[in-house]
Amino acid sequence: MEPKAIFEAVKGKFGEAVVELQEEGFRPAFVVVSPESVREISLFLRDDPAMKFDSLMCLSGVDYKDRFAVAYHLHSLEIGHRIGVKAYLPREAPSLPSVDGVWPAANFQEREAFDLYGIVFTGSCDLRRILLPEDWVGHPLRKDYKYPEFYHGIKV
Amino acid sequence: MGLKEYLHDIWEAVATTAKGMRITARYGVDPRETITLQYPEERWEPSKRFRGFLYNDIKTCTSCSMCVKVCPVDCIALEAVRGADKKLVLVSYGINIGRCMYCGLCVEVCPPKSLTHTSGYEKATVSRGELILHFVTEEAGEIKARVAKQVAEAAAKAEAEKAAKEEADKAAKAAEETQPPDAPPGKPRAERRESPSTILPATPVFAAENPGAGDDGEKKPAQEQKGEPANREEPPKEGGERTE
Amino acid sequence: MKARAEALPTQEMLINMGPQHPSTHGVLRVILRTDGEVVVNARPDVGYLHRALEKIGERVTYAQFMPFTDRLDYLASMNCNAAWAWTVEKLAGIEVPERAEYIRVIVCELNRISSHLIAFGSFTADMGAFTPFLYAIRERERVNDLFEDICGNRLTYNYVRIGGVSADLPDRFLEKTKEFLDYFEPKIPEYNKLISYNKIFVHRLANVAAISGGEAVAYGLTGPNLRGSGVSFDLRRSEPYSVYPKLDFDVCVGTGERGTVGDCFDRYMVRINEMRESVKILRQAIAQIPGGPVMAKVPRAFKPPVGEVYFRAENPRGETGIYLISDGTVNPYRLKLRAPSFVTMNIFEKVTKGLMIADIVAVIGSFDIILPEIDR
Amino acid sequence: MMESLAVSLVNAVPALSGVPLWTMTLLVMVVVAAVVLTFALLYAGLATYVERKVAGDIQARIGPNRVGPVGLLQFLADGIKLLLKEDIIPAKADRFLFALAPYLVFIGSFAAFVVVPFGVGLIASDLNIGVYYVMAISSLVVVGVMLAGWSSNNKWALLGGMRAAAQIVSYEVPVGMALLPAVLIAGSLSLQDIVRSQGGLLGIFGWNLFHNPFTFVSFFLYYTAALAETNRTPFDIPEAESELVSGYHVEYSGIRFAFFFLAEYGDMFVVSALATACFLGGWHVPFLDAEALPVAWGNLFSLGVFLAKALGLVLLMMWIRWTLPRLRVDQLMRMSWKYLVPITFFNLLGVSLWLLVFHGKGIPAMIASIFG
Repeated sequence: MEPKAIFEAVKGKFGEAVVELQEEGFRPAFVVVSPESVREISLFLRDDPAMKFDSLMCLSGVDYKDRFAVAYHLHSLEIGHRIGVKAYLPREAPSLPSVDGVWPAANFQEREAFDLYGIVFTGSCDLRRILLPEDWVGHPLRKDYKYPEFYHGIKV
Repeated sequence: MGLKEYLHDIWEAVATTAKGMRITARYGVDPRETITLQYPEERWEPSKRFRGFLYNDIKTCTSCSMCVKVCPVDCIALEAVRGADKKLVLVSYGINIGRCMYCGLCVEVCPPKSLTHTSGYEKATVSRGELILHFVTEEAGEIKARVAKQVAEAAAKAEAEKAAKEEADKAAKAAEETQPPDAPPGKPRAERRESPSTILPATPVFAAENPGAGDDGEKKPAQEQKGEPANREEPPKEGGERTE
Repeated sequence: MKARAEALPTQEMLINMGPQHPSTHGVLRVILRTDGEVVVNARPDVGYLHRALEKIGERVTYAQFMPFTDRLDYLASMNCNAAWAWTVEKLAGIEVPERAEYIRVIVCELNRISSHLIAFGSFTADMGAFTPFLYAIRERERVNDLFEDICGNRLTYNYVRIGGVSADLPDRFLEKTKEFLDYFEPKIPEYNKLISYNKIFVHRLANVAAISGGEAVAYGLTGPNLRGSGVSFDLRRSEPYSVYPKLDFDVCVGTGERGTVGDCFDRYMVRINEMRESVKILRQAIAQIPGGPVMAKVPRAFKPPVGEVYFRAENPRGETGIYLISDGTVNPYRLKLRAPSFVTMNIFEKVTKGLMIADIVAVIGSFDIILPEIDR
Repeated sequence: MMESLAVSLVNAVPALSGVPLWTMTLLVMVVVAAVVLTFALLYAGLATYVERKVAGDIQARIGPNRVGPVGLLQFLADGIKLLLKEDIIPAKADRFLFALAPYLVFIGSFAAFVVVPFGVGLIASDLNIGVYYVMAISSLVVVGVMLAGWSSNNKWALLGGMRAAAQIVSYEVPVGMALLPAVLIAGSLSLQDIVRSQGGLLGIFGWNLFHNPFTFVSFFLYYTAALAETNRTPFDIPEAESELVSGYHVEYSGIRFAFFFLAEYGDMFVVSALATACFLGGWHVPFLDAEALPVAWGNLFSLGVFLAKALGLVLLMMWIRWTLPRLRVDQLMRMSWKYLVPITFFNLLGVSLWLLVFHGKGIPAMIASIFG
């Protein structure tokens, strides 16, 4: 299925929750959705017989300076098509529903996005820091991250 | 589980073990299968493209600092001053081989091909300071002083020449009608175009981060320091302290 | 009976497996809660090797990031190099000379062999048989020799460049590769005889941590781990890139020959069989390789257009995906490395419930994880 | 026996006749013990060298070859290194038991050397319950191993100790039952008697190994079970370096660790020696009766034969170790109770019936009687 058709189908089903289709310069194209509806749209994309996106390839947090985003790269093994789903979040208290119930593969990557960007995935089964120590301050992949001088009295 | 399966299990265990042991025995008794090199006595021949320790031939080095710019881990420190002939004079060139990751990007990018990989790979030191290879044997201060002197001399010379030229010009102007001015013979081109105001003082042109400081953690964005004619102070050499 | 049970209360034991443990393939820490020898829960704790590669990526140029990809999966540096190059080329629309693509495929497949050899060797060492490990290392050494000829290094190759490869093949390289293949191919049946079908080995692996195909897909397993579960999915075949469409090879899948489909033995066998397929690919690539340049014209101050691209390549450990966002400057704006081992660890806690401590080692080995990739 | 040795010594050297007999006996005992211990240590040291050499050969490497000629003195270097190492006792370990454990293991392993029939007259003490003594004293090892595991206050060590206890207790059963056929045939528990029962004109066919099909199987069963008793690969689950790091001796270093190490090699020899004595004819060799030779030569010759056989079996153990992977703990137990125990029992029954039916005659003897 072409990105355009997928976008139309999702738009038809969810209406306002689907914002736009980013196609020019984006490979694969992104369907931009509102963060609150991520879980419902994910379920639809996974279960709809025309979509069947059974595999979440990659889940990444992005800092676009003025706002955050979470990008989902989906792939369907059965049909063989791909699509990206993106949800933009405000910089202050970024949060959106977790999709680890839809694709279990999401859990570690959500934890990573939480760890490095501070994006909170509500309803996640286990949202802890993953790469950094539990008591690390700040989220290093944010563009405005300040490097700490010391960690537990050790010069970094 | 029937008796047949039971016996088959036992048979399989014995048979597969015997098969494996036959193979290990073959390796065990066949001396040709030994592949160990007795290291200090026997060595393997590094291939032609082997990326060993870096070596900079400072005679051909043009101090262009391309290697400093391209190095992803900032292990090369280069300091150069503008000499009398406007060419850069290398003051110090250090490579921290403790930090170097032997990626070879610097060698690829080097315009005069003065920076090369040697086939050296054996080095053990007792302090981190010894891991910094210095290629300029002369003292940095001496070079600077010498170059500054040369520059000053050249400047004085140029000044004198200018004065002479002006005088000549005056004379030429006087004789303009009769004869077009000729370039003074035997003078290098560079000097000809030189004007005293463009001569830089003998200060470092490129001073990359001190490669000895191994634990400054974060990496400075590469382009921030690129080509910056910074008058940066030499940071204290951390690793070097222990050598003394 | 009741009184006795109270007199001898049992309790769960909490054991730290790692970060320093011989069989966690690096600095993986597994927090084990065990009931005697039986594992109640095994929770992986990763991040001990976090080097912030993604952050570094935002601060170096596209070309400068190449040596860092060596350190992503150091047992398959060539594959990671190539994946990075393909990603950037896809973003910038660079046309790569065909010879360069063939060279890339050759080095990638050689590296796949050497990586699978390590997987095979270290797995058998985990199972207690140390000898096959040294045989595997011996064979890998020959691949390293080839790589040393081609790029000068034996582990972190940094050979592939954006737009091609750093240098053309050295003299006699293809002949030497052929010699290696002739030497290596008969070794695979020998491994099978020596250890693969050994009764003890089979017993240790068969029916241990079986993952069904659906589960494997849902948990994002890729590469040999996914194919071990019987799902025939190989990016080289399903989403062909480079010159793979011109090459003929089979996709190896787990068949459950000694137990259930998707158990440790299947994952192990997929790797063994894939080495054979790589040999096949290499022979074809050597026969087909054309002449010509090995580097496209790429400006020194390389600035790709603004855009976002997600590229994935079939690496020895699975799908290495790179999500790259460019803002038109010389540095990547955002760079997400989707490392196969990292995603694979997600399923670890689930499949290890109720196994024994020795099986944990088997599961880690059969996933063939590599820690620099997990922690990046 | 010691007393008789002492008496003969006094008779041989008249100057000693003034010394009380018990002093002489004690002296002789100490000397014999010292000789056996020296042999055991020398053997264990060389065995570690051979093990490494065998591993090297099998793995297409070379192995130790720097210390002394072809690396022969490697074990001395290792021993000195271990002696000089700091003796570390973990802070929260049970200090007394921690220190005691290696000695128990060492004693358990090396006390068994006492009844090993090295030659015609070369046996430190020909106990009339030799076989039982070996089995009993080598079980002392498990006490040491368990103590080591428990007192280290380390969970890996504890798991190793637990595994060792379970394993050795399980494997005592098949080991004992696999040895009994030899005892039945000889009609004695003394190892020297068992060896003597395998002599005669039949050559290697006089050995218990070829006595009847059941004893033939019995030998392999014993060897397998004994492999497990010595904690060697594929049954080395108590130390299993890839799972339990190092198992029960993970916290040990220096000379205490060396004791565990020596004990393992001592165990290997005892097991091989027992297999040699019970199934491979001990110091018998075809067509040459060591007992008929002059005492000195006979002893020397039989010592050589015995050592050759026993060390051959030790070598086989090493070869197995560098070929096979390791069993899982439950599979190990299953192997003992499901395979080894029933089969050894069946074998024992078979041998008993055989002896009953054929009046103690083995197949070779019957064939020989046919041909006169």
